[in-house]
Amino acid sequence: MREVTITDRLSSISEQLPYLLPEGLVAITLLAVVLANVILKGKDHRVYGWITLVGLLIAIGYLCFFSLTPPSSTLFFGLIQWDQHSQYVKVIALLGTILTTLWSLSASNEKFRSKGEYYVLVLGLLLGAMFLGASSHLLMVYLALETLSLSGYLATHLKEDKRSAESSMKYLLFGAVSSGVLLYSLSWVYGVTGTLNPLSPTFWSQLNGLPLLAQIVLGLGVTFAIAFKISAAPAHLWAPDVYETAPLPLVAFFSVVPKIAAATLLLRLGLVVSPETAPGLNSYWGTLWPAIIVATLLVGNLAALLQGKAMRLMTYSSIAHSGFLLLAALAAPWASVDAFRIYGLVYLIMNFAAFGLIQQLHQHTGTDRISQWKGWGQQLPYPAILLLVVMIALVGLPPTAGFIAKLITLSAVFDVYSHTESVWMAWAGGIGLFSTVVALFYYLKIPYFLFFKKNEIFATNHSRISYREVLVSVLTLLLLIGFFRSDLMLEALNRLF
Amino acid sequence: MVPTSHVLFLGAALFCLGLAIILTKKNTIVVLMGVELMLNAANLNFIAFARMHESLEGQIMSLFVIVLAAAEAAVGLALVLRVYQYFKTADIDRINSVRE
Amino acid sequence: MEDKLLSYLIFIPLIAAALVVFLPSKQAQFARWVALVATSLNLWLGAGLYFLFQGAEDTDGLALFEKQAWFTLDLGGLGQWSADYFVGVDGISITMVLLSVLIMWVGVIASWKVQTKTRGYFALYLLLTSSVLGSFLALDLLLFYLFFEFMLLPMYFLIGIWGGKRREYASIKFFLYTLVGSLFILAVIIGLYASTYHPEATGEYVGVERTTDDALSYARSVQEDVETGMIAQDQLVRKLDLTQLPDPRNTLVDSVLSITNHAHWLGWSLRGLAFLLLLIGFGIKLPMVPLHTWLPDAHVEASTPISVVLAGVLLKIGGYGLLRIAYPIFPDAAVSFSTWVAGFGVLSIVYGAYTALAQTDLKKLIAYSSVSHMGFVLLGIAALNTEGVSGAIYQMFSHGFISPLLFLLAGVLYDRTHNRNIADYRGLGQVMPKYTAVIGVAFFASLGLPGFSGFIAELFVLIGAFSSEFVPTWMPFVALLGIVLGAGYYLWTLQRMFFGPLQLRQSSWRESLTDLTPREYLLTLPLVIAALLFGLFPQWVLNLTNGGVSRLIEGVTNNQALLQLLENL
Amino acid sequence: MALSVLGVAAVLFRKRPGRAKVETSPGILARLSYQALFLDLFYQKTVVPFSVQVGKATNWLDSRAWDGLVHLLSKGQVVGAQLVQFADRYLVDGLVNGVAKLAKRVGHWLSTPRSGQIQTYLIRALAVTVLVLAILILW
Repeated sequence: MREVTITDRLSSISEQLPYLLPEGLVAITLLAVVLANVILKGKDHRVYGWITLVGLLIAIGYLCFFSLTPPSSTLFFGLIQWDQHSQYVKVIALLGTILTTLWSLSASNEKFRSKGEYYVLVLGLLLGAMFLGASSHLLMVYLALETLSLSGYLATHLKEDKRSAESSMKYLLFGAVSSGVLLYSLSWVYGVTGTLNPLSPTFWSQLNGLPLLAQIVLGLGVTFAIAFKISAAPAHLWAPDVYETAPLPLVAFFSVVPKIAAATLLLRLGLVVSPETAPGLNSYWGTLWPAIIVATLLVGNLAALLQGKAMRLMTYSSIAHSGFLLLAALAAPWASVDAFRIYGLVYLIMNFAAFGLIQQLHQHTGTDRISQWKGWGQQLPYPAILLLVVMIALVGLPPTAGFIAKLITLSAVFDVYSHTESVWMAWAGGIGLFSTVVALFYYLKIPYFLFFKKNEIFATNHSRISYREVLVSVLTLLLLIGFFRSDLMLEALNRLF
Repeated sequence: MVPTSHVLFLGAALFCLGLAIILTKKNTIVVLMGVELMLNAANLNFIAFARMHESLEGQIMSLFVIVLAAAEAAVGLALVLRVYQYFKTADIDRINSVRE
Repeated sequence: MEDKLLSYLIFIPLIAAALVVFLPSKQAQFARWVALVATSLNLWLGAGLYFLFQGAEDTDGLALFEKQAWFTLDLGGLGQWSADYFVGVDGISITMVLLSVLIMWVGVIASWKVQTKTRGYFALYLLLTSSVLGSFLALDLLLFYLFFEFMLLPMYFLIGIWGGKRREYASIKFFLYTLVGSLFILAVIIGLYASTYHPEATGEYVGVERTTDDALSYARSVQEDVETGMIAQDQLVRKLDLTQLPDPRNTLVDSVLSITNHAHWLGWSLRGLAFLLLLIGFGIKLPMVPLHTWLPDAHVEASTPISVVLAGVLLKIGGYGLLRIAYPIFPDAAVSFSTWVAGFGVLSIVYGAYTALAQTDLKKLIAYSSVSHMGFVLLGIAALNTEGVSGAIYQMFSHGFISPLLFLLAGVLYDRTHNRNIADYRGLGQVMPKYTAVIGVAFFASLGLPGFSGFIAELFVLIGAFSSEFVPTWMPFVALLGIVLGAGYYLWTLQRMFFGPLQLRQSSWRESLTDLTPREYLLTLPLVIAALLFGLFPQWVLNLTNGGVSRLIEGVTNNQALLQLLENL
Repeated sequence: MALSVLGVAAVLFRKRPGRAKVETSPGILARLSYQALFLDLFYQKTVVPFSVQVGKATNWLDSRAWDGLVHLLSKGQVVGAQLVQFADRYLVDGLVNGVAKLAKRVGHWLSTPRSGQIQTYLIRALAVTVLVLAILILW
């Protein structure tokens, strides 16, 4: 075997760099924002947002239309994988960031939106998510997770007030413990297998040699880390605090992009774990993950039942949706990757639409306590009806894309169950199905107060259709189109990758 | 030469110590130190295993961990400072304004 | 015109709903005119459908149908998922469609006086009309489910905004209950997607050559290819065509819902379980005791026209779904569960009647009498013979006239005094003789007096139940008790409220208690006449349904035999 | 069952205030009896008293024993109906409402861990993980 010299490595790196152009573009945008910040001496300025938007649009345009296909699917000595899943995460993450940016740019008097740091952190989060979805090496997983987390901790404090400082510090501590546990268990994985690359053949054969118990314990770090990022039970406890104090556009971002990236990581692991490779780890897929999903669905849905504030309700409901996302990711390797993809895309659309509309109502009514929204449906019929459609989508009822997403996900779960006959999987699917009833109950609370209750005193100044209203209208329309022409949605997804 | 197992024991001890500190100590800065202990326990393990396997991967990993641990500590300390400005205390139990 | 007639039925109300929404707020009072025009058009189309139907019955039993590709999803491991916009009428659905167009028209007139949020009301009402017709016409299970679910939302708002005092509780209860039911149905839909395929679509997708024009033999050849493994699993096109699903050959061997799958869950075979889920799902809608408690609340709180629509049309979707979906697709389970279905039917009859006897609220009494009457539908379906099933359809049809009539009449009284308490009135016959006459006739029609349509229906159901091998003989006897009790609560109510000297709880009501107005005559008399006509000339309805019913029973028996054969192989 | 029919009918009839008057029109029978006066007298002396006695007896039987039984039965039906209605409201519907209440209770219990104390969060999360792990191993 010929000795691999450093020049060989460098040249192969430089050959493979073009395949990372989307990430590169995002990084360049990040630097551009930093530079602009320096030039403008840190003044508050809209231009940071526009730079970000332009950079992101170029990146997504490149990704969708010109993206190069590399000769092999793994790049940089197995650190990064280039395949349909990584492409998917990149597109979703970019879409989410674009929506966040558009939302932040829209007229608002909140200060942080015109700050350079804000966009730098958003772009940092985006980079972390893009790499997390593409990483096939555990080192890369760690790096991407940390990029995501560090940006996240700082972004939580962007409002610069007492409460956000506190919750971002707690977020950091929770995250630090999760990454500590992850690293420690990774170190043992490395010790046992001699490599951190799950794609290398020795990795699984070595793991397979271990007793079952040891296999299970070794998987724990990764499991906890994914659960933390996706805010699945029992590692969901940080989420309500952070969501409550972080800036709103970022909450929408938090509740979608890192989750989909982390779920993709689970999907990726599911693709390489099979009963033959590691029976002990396989019990993760047959038992532990379904159990986590059951717990997440129950916690998210039942806790959302009691929330009186719209944002808080969305927090818990997004925990419930994490359960669904995990379900789709878990079933994907066996049944259909499309289920996961459709669910992710639809979830992105409906979540952003919901957060946007809730903020709209918040601004008009001056409160996000749902019971204070009495009778506003009469006053603001347009956003209220849009919100109704979005809520129906979040419950997963026709005629919205939320129904198709739920239907396909549950079918995938059903398919897995019928092949593996894992009882936990059946429970996860069944609870997923019937959590819809609970979900309906709390989601309908909002239209219930908007339309059913009456309120006499109104102070409205709603005259022209705002920019954000157009945005959420488009998103809502997409939800409807996604139902009536779900084939177009799938085709669009498939054409990209 | 120190056998690998000794290093691993040290690593395990450090990890447990770090976790214990995080879970019990009240001073936020001490808790952050506990985090560092956990990360360094993993580092020790990586280095020991790298020597055992005679591969570089573990060492690279530990280098990255050191870098990121530093970044995390920087962010953490900055946030603690901020929190201190607002709350005038570093006692983790008294920093408690976001709750149900 | 003819080939698009069914689509017109669905889309005219939909377009009208859109029109209503975009009416300028100053012209809001035109909303009711738009609704009236739309439902009148539908009524006219329904009449056209009636005449067209008599002439034409296709070989599939579909007098009219329309089919258009909706979507196909290539889902990798899950195969091709497809759904059509497939609507059609046959003997099972024709009566329901005719009933719907009539009742929805009546409903518009009954809601003429709605003053608050008129545009919203009529838009939702028209959406409801569209989805009701859609669910009776859909022949693709996914399309059916779309309409079935979509019914909930307008209904939720119609009860919740324009209802009575406890409207919020009632509307949420209605929504949650029915949603639970539809989730059960959804579970079966998922199971069916996983276990069945559509032979014709599969053949076209894979490219099996058509040797004949005969669709059936083409389907057979594709089925053979699938059985021999010529067509791989991931090339199958899965489409829930309700005309194809009953064929046991379209179920994949050893799939979850195949007859040869002997997996059990809590002692039930998976097919049995699927049937049970459908029974619960449609049973909630029907409603079947003990899944009925949403109904009295919804009826009491809903405004009169909404009660009319709910009792007149919406409940029928439960019975219709059993006949259209549960029985044909799972004939084996249907046969083995039939005794239970009949038992629940009888339970509903007696339980509903008993509870009605104890009611103090006139509307609640009528609501519980609906529970009792819909029990006959279950009993008739469970009998699984021509008499029983015809009787069940007849009962749905007849109840579709009579219960709206009763709700309208209860509404008349409520309009006058805003009180429906039976005990608060006495001797109403003195001040409202015409009203008393009409409500007396309505009560007699509802209790199944010979000469009214209810009698024919109940007679058929009972004959069917007595002669059925699936229904123990004691059950129709107990059902007779239900009829007797029905006579009891109606006559008792008549005697308590309308006869004797006039006594009112508040003397101020005396002035407001005026007799029927022309508009109220217009609403009630056609229904009275319909109840009478269909009681005297049952052949008008039976001629429409006979073909469909006998085909249904034939299909169920044949497929059940075939399934038995497959199981024993 | 037939008894209950009678019962219901009887209750209704008894409570109905304006009883229908039975009118006997003077027809052929009347005229015949007018002509056969002696027969009438005969009957009056012999059959009638006996018949009246029997009639009284059956009347007593009818109004007290049979009707009483029938009334009892029909009242029983009404009482039964009240009982069924009670069951309907509190058992069948109560079950449904109970499930809703239970869900809320559980939801409350699940969202109270938000004490705001990060160490409690961590301990909970880790404890649940260890617990699940233990269950998984012992499974």
